[in-house]
Amino acid sequence: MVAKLKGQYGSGVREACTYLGQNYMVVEPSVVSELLQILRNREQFDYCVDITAVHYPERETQFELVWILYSFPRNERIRVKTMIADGESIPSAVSIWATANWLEREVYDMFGIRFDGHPDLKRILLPDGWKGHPLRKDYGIIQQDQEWVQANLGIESGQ
Amino acid sequence: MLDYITSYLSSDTTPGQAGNVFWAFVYIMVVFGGISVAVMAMNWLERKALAHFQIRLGPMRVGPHGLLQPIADAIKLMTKEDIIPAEADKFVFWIAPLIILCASFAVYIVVPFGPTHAITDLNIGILFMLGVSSLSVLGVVMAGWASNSHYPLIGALRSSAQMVSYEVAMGMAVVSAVLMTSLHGLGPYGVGVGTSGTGTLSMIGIVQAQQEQHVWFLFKFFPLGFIAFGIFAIAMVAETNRAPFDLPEAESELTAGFHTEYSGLRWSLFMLGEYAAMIAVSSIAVTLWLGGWYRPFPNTLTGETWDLVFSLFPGLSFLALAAIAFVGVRRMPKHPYFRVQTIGLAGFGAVLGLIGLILFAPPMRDRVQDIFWFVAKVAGFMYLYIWYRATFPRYRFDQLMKVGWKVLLPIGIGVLILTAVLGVVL
Amino acid sequence: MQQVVQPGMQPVATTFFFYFLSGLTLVSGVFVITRKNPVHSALALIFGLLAQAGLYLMLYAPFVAGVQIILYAGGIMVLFLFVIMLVNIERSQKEEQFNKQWLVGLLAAIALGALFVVVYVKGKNLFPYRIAQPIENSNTQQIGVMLYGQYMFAFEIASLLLLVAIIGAVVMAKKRI
Amino acid sequence: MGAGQPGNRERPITMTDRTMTEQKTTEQKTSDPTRFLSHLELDQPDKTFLDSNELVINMGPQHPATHGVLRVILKLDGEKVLGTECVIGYLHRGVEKIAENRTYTMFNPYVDRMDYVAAVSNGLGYCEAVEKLLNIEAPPRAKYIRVILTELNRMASHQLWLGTHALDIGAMTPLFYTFRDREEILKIFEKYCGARLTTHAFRIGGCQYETYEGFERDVIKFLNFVPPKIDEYEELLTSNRIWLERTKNVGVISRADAIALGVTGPVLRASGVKWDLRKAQPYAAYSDFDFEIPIGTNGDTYDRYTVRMEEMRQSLRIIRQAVERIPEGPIMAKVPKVIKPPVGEIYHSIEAPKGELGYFIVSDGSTQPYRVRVRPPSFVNLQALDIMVRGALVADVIAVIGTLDIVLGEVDR
Repeated sequence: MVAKLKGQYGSGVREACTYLGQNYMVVEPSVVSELLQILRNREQFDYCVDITAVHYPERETQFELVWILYSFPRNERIRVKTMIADGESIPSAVSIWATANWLEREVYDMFGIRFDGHPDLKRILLPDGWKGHPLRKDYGIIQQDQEWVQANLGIESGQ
Repeated sequence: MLDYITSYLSSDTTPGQAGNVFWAFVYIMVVFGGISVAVMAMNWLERKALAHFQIRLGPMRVGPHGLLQPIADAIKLMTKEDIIPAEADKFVFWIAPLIILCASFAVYIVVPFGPTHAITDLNIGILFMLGVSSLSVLGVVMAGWASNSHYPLIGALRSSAQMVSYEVAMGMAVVSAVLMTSLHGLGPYGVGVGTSGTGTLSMIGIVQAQQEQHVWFLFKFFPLGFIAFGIFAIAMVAETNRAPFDLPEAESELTAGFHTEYSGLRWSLFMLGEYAAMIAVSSIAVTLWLGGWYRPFPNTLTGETWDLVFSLFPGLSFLALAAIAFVGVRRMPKHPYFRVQTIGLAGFGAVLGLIGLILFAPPMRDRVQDIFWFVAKVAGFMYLYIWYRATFPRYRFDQLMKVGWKVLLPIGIGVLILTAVLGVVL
Repeated sequence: MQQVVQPGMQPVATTFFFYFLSGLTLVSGVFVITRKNPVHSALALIFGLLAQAGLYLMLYAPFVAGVQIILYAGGIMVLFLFVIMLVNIERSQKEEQFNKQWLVGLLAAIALGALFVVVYVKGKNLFPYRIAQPIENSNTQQIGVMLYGQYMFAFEIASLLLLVAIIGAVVMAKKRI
Repeated sequence: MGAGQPGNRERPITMTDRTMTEQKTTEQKTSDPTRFLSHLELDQPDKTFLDSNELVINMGPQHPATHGVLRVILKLDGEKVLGTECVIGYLHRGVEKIAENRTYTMFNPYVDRMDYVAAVSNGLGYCEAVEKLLNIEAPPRAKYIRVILTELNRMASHQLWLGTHALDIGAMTPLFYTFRDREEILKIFEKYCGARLTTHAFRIGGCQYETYEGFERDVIKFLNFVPPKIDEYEELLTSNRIWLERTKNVGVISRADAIALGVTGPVLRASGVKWDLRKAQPYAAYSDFDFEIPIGTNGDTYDRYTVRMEEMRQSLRIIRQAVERIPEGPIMAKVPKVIKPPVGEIYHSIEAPKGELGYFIVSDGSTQPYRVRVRPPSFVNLQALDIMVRGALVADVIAVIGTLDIVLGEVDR
């Protein structure tokens, strides 16, 4: 399957391999949307398990986005990964899997990655006015939006 | 003056009819005080019975077996801060619980606890009861509106829609019972003789009609009386906003419904009103279908001996309660910590026993018997209320309306028509 | 059925209650038209209706009093409140209580009052001077007998009209049945 | 709101997006500190529903039926729900961030605090994920102990769900019955590991504790004790007319919608998808046992109820088999003193009581995980609330929140 996809997209699919029995492929951000569409429609990956991201501040393309997909008919999982730089955006998968709605919102909330075409991209776990994206590596573990805490909770500090 | 007071004692009517202001006042005090105590007792009983349904103990700390819990609650509620929301309509907010309280207490004016044990006997008795108890809807609507908050408003709207709907079905059932007062029915079911004439709306008159016809209206024109009673029994639960029809105060949906914003004394007035209304509608059911104050089996178990046996029941039941209390004393833990509680329970048992012994005395026996049977029947309904609450999930609003309009009302009208037809034909 | 033996009721403090109830009716009436908040007006109207029911009771017309309570105070006023609560109260509070038509209203009120006075003066003799004796206790039954005996036809016509009105209301409220 | 969700295709979307965007703009405009608490126009008493035909109600975060601090903004027409919006995050503790600053071992207790009513399942998922990353396997005895405890925990979770769900619908009594029986499970946990709720029962590589003396006896006793109790719950509810009316055809979610929304667990199975990770991709020792996957047909609240009831019985079946066949042997695999997985990443998921609970762990070769992503079942299932309650009544919203069986600790993490 991966080979077929690779043939189709050539350089779009950078690598496809298996680690500890789990398949994943790394693809170019430009083909992600199309590839996900094909995985959903042609390869029957009808269940989007999770969308998440990993932050590598030292790399040039800081964020690694991960889609974890599952196929009910094939009983098989696959991970699709792509790298994007800070400030870049990626097409939303909401139109492919409805699940992506909240999952993408969470990624936006935690990493600040914008998804194009998301119907309602706003923070989900953190309050709306919060500054900063806590799962980035440069966000300290005890760091807080002091301004927000003081303004909204009426206390000096959340710690 | 003294003559005025004593003159009533020899009469055989209610103080209201006799026009004796002093005794009317005394009766009002006794009835209202009694109802307040009954509400407190009901509060304790509900918590205890519900707890035992649910494998809990219920109140155990204040007094032996939590007997003083209602008093503690009352003190707590009275001393609690009385909050009126800033945006509320103060006057309406203030008057709403009073309306409910007045409406649910005023109905006791005509409740016949015995042939002469009623404050007065209006000849529109049952109409008065239905009318006045329907006034409590106003209080509910006002409370919900005055709170100026969404949950109470929805609760109030639900409540008023519910009460207005079920009142119709309730009215049908009541009318069929009222019809029975005039229709003797000579067939196999109706026992009476006499001629068909005008019936009565008077509460005492309705009970006396059952006596004259030698049948509880529950069993008259079987199964018509039974069905009418069933409709009433369902509608009255809905009318008092109790489970499974407790949508207006469905805590899982509307927090507390129309009294969400109320606290302290005002809230307790709502509760007082609710329980008083429960007792009131149960009294209507007892009066209309269960022979009011008459003892059970008046037809089969007749004669002096049986009269005597049944007149011993009040005393016996109090003695039984006392016995339960003493068993409780025996089972109390023998730790010094529980000494006060044990003594308290023993004292309570002793008081109950004393009351029981007093009730054995012949003059007491005859006077109290009526009240005892009436209260016992009402207590049965109160137990049903608790039982419902422990058993049933809650209806949804549209289902509630469906039950009211599409099930109870057509059946009610059918029963009414059949009762009339049967009464005329038989 | 044996008639319940009832000794004649003895009215208590009649004068006091008469003035109390009529005063309450009047005051509530004034409140109904002067309160800016329609809920307060409705509340006042309820009190007025209840006081009227009391007056009916004093006239030994308990059935009318009961019907007054159950229908007007209990039924109709609930619907009133329903509607009032759902409309925009804020707006109605901003509206002027007495608008330009007050002159016309005043004139109409004076004319109506004058009419009452004239009728009273001219037809004084029509009003009995003696206080009405308490009629029998069974006057509720009398109403029943009258309604279903003598006035059976009129009663049935009225109920038919009401039925038509109900159907009309349903048809108007529900576009698709 | 999810106007463009494919799952909504079958229903007409009655709510306009305009209103929600309006709210958003007013939010941005005002810098009033209270807007976080109520950014809806609730403080305008004149806006009643004859004028606007819509009523916006805030259900929660302090509400008896939202199972914690969930806040649902309901847009109502009378009592009919036009649309909902969930506001979550009130219990957000940054579990994923904490993980990046703790060692693998240190993070283990934290996972218990996510779905605190099924802490054992959380621990199992995490331990197995790390074990996979380390490429080790727990010994068979440990696996059996894990299965027994996890299934007991599934029972406890379902019992808690049943009690609270019934309470939401207005039946008060089942709550106490289920809590009485759940207590027996918690007693076993307490005897096993000293904790009742946040058990921290498993360690990476196996179990910390050998079963205590009489563990099997206790479990067998429980297995014999509980089936009549389940019958008792069913007696109270299953054929109760009001219960049927409140749950049948309420909160229906079709098979296609359920898959599109990524719903898992009993909610998915009630919609007719016979999928259970214990069967589909067996983990621990589940491949050794014989059990059924109950499924529903209509995907309504009643089906979810029956599915969960049947799952309790199946859990008992698994536990009985596990106790009877539990092998002797060590309970810990050979695990290095300092856990330092090689560079790489792993996704491992288990069938938690609420659905698929997945852990995506990225290792950079150090003692601390580089990134731990938790795929919480409640979070994803909660997304289905909106389409399940469109056009229903307020009372149904309560029923549906109950039937989704969400735990806010897991939704917000």
